[in-house]
Amino acid sequence: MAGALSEARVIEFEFEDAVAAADEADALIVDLDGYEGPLHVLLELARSQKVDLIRISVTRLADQYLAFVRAARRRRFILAADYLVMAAWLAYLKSRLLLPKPQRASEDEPPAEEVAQRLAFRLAKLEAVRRAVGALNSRPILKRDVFARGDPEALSIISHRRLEGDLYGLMNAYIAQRKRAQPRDYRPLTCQALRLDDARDRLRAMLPRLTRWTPLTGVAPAQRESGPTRASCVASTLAATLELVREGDLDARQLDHFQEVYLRARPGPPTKATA
Amino acid sequence: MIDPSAIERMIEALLFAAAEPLSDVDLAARLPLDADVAAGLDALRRRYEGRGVELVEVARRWRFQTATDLAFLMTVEREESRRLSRAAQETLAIIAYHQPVTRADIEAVRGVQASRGTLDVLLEQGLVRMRGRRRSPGRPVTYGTTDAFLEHFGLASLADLPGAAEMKAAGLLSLDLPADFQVPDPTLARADEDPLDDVPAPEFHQDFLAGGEEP
Amino acid sequence: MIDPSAIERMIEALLFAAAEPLSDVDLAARLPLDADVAAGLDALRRRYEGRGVELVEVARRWRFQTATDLAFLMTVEREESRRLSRAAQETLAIIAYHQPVTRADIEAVRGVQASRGTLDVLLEQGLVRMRGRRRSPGRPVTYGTTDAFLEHFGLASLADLPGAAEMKAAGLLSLDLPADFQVPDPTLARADEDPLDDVPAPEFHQDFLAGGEEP
Repeated sequence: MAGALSEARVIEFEFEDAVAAADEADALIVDLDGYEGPLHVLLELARSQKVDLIRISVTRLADQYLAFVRAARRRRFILAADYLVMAAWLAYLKSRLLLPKPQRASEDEPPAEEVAQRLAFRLAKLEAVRRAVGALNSRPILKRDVFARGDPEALSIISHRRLEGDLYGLMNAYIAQRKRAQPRDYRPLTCQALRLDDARDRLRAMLPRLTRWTPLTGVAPAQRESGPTRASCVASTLAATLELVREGDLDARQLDHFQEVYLRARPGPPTKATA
Repeated sequence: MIDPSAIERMIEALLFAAAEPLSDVDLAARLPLDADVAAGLDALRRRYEGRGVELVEVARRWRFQTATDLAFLMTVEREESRRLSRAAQETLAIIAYHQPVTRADIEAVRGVQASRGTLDVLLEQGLVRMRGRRRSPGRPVTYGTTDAFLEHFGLASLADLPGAAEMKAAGLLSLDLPADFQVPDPTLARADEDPLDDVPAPEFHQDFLAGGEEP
Repeated sequence: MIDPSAIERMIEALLFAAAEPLSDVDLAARLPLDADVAAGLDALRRRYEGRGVELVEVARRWRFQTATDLAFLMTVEREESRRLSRAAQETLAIIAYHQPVTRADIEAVRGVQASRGTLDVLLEQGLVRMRGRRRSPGRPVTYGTTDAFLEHFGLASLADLPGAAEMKAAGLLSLDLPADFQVPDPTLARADEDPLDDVPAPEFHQDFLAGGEEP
């Protein structure tokens, strides 16, 4: 995929196209929330070509899409991975469409034109679905456009409709009970971490005793039967150490990676920093 | 001035869709400002005179109601509801997935005593049948689903009963279920069941009558 | 022979009083034996044409409903709560026009994984149901629309889906087939689906081997 992207950079697209595409991309990103995935964005871009979707220029569509991705990047808009995968794929497809045809057709890859055609067809299908949504929504919808009898007299005159395979109801009934049957002894997790505030208060209280270099592991509280784990004690104490160092009450040193950290109170009156 | 027949149409639609009878004031509030409500109501009343549905005034409110001479059509023989009660639906679901199950099994999953009615209703509707007897003390009767059950739910076979994967797909398996949660496969018959046929018929009836709810 | 206008009156009364649409069969069951239901319905439909209330066919059943152009009056009765998300609407459209479809089919058309809250919302609202299983590896569950779907959108049958003919002609209803490939008709069961109501025909195995749709 990375190779495909670098290939794409080699190919430049026409300037006007680029400007138009960038404007369009900016507009798209503004309401990206309304789009569900790369295919929906592609469809929106393809529509702007104002031709039958089956006849769109896929190379131009690729340019439009890459401009969209660049615009997103420029605006520091985080695109989901599938948008980037689509970008890489389109860049690759475009390069295959533009580069001279290899002498021998590749065996494991269908011709680029066919792939492009298939993409166009997929977009046409998605467009058809969109139109179908529109067509359905313009139907006279019950309780929106048309209304049935508000006060039926005979609730018992009901249709002999065969109960439609209400498997959903059956599944629902099953799961509802299995859930009930699951043991329900919910135990809230006791806080397993040494709170940073506590660690800092504790360390500050220990300052008078830290007159010489003392290893962090010796300063951190030992693990008890219950309560925070040893790792949390050490981590929180280290964090507290760094804060006190910043406040000028403590010195800390470490000779090498993974070596013990030593702490020592800085000589002089404590600054009495308040949180 | 609006066409009086347009107002008549509007009143017709409003009265039809309203959940309760509407007064002149109610109607006027929902009609164009200069609508002649009284004239519209009168035209409508005359239009429906002698039809299967008539416009009547009750306590200064208007409503459509079926002609009194057709009341005999409305007295519907109490049709047996085809919808299963919640308890029946739940019991049916357990039998479907866990079959063959005994009454005690059902109660264990449901966490409540099976009321005599629910299982009987399912048996009566032919959705559930007695399948055999568990090879365990007391040799309790086991239950399973019928062909009518498959038909009712549009299943070709028990193998088509949606499993855990479909339940998950349908959004039914929430995260608070344990990781090892399983939905049994009803096509895998348990080995500890005797066919019901082995049991002499007379005993069967006795057992059935005696077979109380006690596990 | 009973006076046809008497039958018309009775049908009028029944449909007005009923809580939900009634089929020809439902009506016939409540009418005198020799009643010509179809003629009565036709006369009634013509009588109400252009009125504030109209007779329409939905899901092969009949109901009175208010005229579409009077929707603006129904501020009290309108229900806005059932608005579906865009994803759910697209999913519903795919299921309606392409049915029977599997979840994978839906995802292929939309190019995104079906998220929680689309298919299950449709199932819960009863617009969509599980129809059967595709005869392909894994036997995935197929989905289709319900009568409630037809009633919601005021469609007499699936054949009345708007624009379906044009989409079909353009090959857009095919599931991953070339444009010139023969496309399925949603009113007919797909050849590679086990009809839920039928026992698989003896040709089942042949069908299974021949009817591959994967390219």
